[in-house]
Amino acid sequence: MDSFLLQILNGLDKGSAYALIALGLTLIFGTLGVVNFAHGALFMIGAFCAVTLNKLLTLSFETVDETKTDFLGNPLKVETPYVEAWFGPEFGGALIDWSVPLAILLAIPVMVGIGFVMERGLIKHFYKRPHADQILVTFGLAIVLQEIIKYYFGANPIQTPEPSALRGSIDIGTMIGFEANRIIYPIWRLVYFFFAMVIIAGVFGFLQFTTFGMVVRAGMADRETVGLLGINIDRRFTIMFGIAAAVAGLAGVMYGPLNPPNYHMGMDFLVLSFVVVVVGGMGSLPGAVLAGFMLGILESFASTTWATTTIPGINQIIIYLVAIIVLLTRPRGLMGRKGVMEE
Amino acid sequence: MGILEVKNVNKRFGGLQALGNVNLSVQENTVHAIIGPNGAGKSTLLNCLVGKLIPDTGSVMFDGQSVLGRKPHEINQMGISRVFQTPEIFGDLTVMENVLIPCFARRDGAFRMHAFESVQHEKSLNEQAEEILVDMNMIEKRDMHAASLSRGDKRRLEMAMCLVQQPRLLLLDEPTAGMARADTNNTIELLKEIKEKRDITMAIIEHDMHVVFSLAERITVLAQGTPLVEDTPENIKGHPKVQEAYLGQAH
Amino acid sequence: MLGLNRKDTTLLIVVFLLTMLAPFLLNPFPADSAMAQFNAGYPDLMQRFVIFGIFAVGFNILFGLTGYLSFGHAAFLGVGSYAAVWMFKLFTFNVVPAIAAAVVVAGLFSVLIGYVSLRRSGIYFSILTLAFAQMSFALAYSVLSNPKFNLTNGETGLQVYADDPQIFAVAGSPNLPHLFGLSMRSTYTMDVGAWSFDFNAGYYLCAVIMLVVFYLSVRLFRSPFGMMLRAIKSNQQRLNYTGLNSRPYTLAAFVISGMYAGLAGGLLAAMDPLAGAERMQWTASGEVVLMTILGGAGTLIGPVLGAGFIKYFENIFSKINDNVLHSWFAFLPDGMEDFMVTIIHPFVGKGWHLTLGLLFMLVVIFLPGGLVEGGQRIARLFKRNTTQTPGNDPEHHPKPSPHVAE
Amino acid sequence: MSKSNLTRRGVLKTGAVAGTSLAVPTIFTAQSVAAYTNEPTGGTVTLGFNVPQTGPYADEGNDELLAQQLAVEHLNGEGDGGCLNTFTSKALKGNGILGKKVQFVTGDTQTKSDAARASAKSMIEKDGAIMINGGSSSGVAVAVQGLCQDAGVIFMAGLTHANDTTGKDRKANGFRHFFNAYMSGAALAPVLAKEMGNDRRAYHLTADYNWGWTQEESIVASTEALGWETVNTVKTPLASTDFSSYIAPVLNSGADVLVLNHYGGNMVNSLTNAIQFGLLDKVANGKDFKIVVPLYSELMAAGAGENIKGVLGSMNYNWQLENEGSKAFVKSFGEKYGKPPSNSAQTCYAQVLLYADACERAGTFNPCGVAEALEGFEFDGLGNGKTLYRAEDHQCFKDVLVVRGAQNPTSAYDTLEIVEVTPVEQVTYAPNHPMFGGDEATLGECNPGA
Repeated sequence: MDSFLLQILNGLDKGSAYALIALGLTLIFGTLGVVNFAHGALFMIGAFCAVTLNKLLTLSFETVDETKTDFLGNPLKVETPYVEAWFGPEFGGALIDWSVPLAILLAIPVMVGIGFVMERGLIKHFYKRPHADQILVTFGLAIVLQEIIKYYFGANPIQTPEPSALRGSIDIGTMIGFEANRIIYPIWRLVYFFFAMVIIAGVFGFLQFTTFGMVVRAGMADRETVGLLGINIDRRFTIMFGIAAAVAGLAGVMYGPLNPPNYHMGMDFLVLSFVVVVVGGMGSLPGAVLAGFMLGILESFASTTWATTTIPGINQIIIYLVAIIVLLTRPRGLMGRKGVMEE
Repeated sequence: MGILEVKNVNKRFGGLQALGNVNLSVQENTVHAIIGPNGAGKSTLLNCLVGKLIPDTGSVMFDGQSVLGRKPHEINQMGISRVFQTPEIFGDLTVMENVLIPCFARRDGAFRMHAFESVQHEKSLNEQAEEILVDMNMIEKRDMHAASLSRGDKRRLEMAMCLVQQPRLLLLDEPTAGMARADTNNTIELLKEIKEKRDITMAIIEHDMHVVFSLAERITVLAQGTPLVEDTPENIKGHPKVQEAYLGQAH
Repeated sequence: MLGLNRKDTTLLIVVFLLTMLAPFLLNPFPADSAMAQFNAGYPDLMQRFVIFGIFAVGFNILFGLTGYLSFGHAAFLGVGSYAAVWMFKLFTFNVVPAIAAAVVVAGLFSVLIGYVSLRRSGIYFSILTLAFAQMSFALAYSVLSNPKFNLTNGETGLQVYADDPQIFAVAGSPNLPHLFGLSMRSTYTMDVGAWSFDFNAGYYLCAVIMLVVFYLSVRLFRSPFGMMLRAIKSNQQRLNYTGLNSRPYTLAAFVISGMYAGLAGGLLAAMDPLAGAERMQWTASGEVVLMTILGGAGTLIGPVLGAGFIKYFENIFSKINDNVLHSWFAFLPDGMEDFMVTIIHPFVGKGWHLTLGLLFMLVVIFLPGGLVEGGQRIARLFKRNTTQTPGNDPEHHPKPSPHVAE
Repeated sequence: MSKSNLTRRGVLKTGAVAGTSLAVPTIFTAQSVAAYTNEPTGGTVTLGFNVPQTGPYADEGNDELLAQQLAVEHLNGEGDGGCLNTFTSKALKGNGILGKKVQFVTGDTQTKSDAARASAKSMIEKDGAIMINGGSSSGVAVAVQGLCQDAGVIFMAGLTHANDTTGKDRKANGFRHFFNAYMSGAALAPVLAKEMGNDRRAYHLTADYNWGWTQEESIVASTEALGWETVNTVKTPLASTDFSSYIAPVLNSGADVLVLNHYGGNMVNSLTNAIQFGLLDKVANGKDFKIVVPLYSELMAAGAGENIKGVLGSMNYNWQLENEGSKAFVKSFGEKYGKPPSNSAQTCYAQVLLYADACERAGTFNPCGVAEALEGFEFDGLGNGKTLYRAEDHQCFKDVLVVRGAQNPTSAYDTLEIVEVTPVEQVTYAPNHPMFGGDEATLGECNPGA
């Protein structure tokens, strides 16, 4: 029972990342009809926003400490971050400590900006081109983006710790009547889950309750009609692209403390998030969220010892197996509208 | 006994009765028009005939054989060709290739693995294809991209593709929809010409009365998924029920 | 000639000359010059050019003609390689049974995957093939290499060990892949002045096979079957209403291209008897998509060009390190030299991925028809005023000339 | 090979017609003219450095490349000479190898067997490399070693830790300076017993491929010999990026030690996840919970950051070693590149010098001569202390370091501290050890390629 609950938690947590990436992906597909292979790269860039902010805050000046020596036997150069010198070690230290959540503030404008530039500068010219061309050009872009990141940050993963107040784990089990040490879960993973829920709720609320969202939803359903009403749907779609990029970026920012960011993390998630989108139904926002959580949970259960001893290797192939089964039995996905890219 | 016999066909989409108890009999070598206002179920009926939809109940017999449950390509192989509302052609292929494909389909059936033969060495098929292009006045456009043709030429090409198969029944889905008057008249002339040259059965779905009365020998009027009357054009013209169906709401 | 029209015959002759003279053409620079870095005429790379050319030509039969974008073709290449190495292990180092087995096994495997995947089209088809290929990769990399049932030897790759049975091995034949005794690795180096040219048995075997399968693909493009496949890409609905069943056509195309991939995989193993699971990864499938589109999907020669282009990049640009850069710009003043090296450094050597990514984007944006379109545009520039261009792609849309006896 | 001669005559004729001279065919052919593959004829000799330059191990590859460049400088008598001054063999004079100036070419393995073989072949066939050095995974090492055996050049493996490289896949033309999974287990076991006791219960997470399995096998064997119990061994897919679902059940399993048989990005993530779940703060079976990472590297430590504090593991070399060779190397490397060398850098550096030295002592570049000179060679002064290249399997035997994540590092470079230097006797095993292919494993014949 307790291990069951633990894997549900793990699934929700994995699912949060899948759902956020897939949400943006399906939003772009639903509004613009574009298959964006660079979406994983946007997630990665988000994570590197956190890395960059951390690097900026820890920019340091050097003072020589004569009492100690470095590895070559020379006097050790001690580095003091400017922020600590300017704002005092206490506030400066706190700024550095909280750099990941603070990076959200940096990531939103950066990601929206990247989204705008991408849409206006590149994607726009591909609306009428075949899906294969869209895939290829965005795939090329993904390679370029990740190589740029690699050039500046290296190939090695970069530790981006969560604020120390949110480090460690809490014993959820004792709260709901289990023995101690049965259900222990990291605080930041819970934070990530709630953060994801807030973002998802925000996107849905935005689309549901604002006029802007209504126009976009109408545009997703029938672009031409909305265009005929004299509404500049293109500009709104550009903004939607920015929002989708921001969602992927925010998913990345907060993901850093879970697993240290590296330049290829976007590619690692790319195939998976496409599976999520397809299983949920191309262009269906609730479908993407549902499928994200569902696949996260399935993946978690497939990795239990029980599952791997029953079917060896199931943890390696579960995602693809689900994708194949869903596509063959219900091609429009779990919640896709009938007729959208069906057959 | 007609070449096409539709008996008691019903089709529902959710709560909507698209077709209710449709009966229809198309006689060989006639032009039979099916008319009705928008939403009368004309296209649904047509889709049931070509295998795109399967009726909930009823039977559709073509030349004594049921077409129900057969795939579109099987129904075509039985001798039914279809012309679409907007011409469906192979845009990336040349005009000649567009016409050659039905020639191959007619000779070789639904599938043949002729991967290492040459199209050009099929002398008799090439002749057939050229013949139909000459017939349709398109021979000088044989090497053009089909996509670059004018709309009228696309229509003629689609017609040619259907005719070269020598179908026993040609289904036309609003062949003049969206056309200017002059184009419409050209199409009517084209169809008349075809009718005169070949012994062919045609079923036309149309809501343009002008077209219908210029061509049809028999007319079935559909309204809200059910046939109202079936008669000759002369009788239909003055029929009160037809007037009502077309102008019903005005009264 | 050979049942082809004049234009195709010319193309075939050009390809024949290019492949046969490749050792000269790819080594244009003297062996000791600074430009020798750009020479590509050594056996391994020449083999790769033609093998991946075969792979891309096969992929083009599916993607270029029917428009079905498979993201799992590398699986067939990998299966072909495994089949070939198993033939080496069990029977003999002779490459003939190995290549045959590679084609057959890949063909069977593609029947299986194609039959299921082709129930869907569009992006769903792509995702299905991707899922199958990723499953194959995961199974090959770890699940099927466990000590109890070691079919693939996992990470290390399947290879031939001294204690393998090789029951039909002929005494005295080379202990490496060979064609009735002629080792795939025997190479003759001809030095002409400062130049040096390699003639490798393996390369010529691959080249001959490529010419054969290229010829077959030309025939296929010009056949009624090829016409039907193009019709599927153009308008599947019309094809169905014309009495043709598109499913067996697409399946046949899928299996043929799977067999081409298997052949490529078998040849890879024949040139180098090792089969690794990475060959099946989705990025490897992506690579053949890139090759085909880069060269020009749906054209005859495009995929071969694309394959050559990408392999050239992977093998030549990745080797340009700072040392080499410095030696190139040594003639400049020191400051200038360092400046030039700094500018170029991010794009070569370990940065070759960046250049490749940029090139893809440029080609897709500006040359949707790939390199072939680029070539045509250049050609058009030269004869702008002399001939009227009909504005269509002559590769893709042959003009039938039935009255001309050939 | 009479057939070859026949064909060669054909080529001769062509050459004669063209009115040109015909040089000897060299690569991969059975020709009597060249004594061995890529015999250097001019005033230079070319070494091939095959390291990952793209992909997740690119930084490690870059480190290896830096070290190899340094080695070439030292061989050519540039720089401060580095370990040439401390090396016990004095055959190297700083005038290149056998009087020929050393040049090098580089290739990108992409950490893929296929790509690694392609780049190695390119260096051998095109650039005339006489040996191949480097690499960053066991799959690549075994694949390239096989290629070099067939091609007739010497292969010095880079970072490869799986037993198979000098076990069942050992080759006459291949040598390994790095240690292996068995040695990790043998070196770690006594330290583990000392620090954690003899009645621990271990839970293994293992990367689901060849190297992971061999490491798990080695560690399980050596810890069980101590009296430890293995609670569970769980295989994790290589492509995993998040290990939470594998870490979560650990605490409830009754285990009190977690062994992470992961490398690179896998290890960084699984360790990060384990710390997040607070495993190190927990008490299980009345003992403090512990984590062991049998194979450490500096880059992994950097990636895992603070999470490695107190976590035990083993290494091939660490720059903090206090012997003369190590000091000379760290000084040379540090002054040139501004950072201390990693253990893969030291491995590749030492291998280049060793290869060069063997050529000098053998008096030839012929791989068979070089191999003979390396077999059974004992030396000191390259950083690892006293070292033996065993003739039977071409594995090198030297002390193994047990290290621990430092509690209070003073800089980015001393995040790992040396706990113990396990003497070589303790990690030595028989060449026909069952984990190394048993009696069936053979080096085969040395292949000079000509």
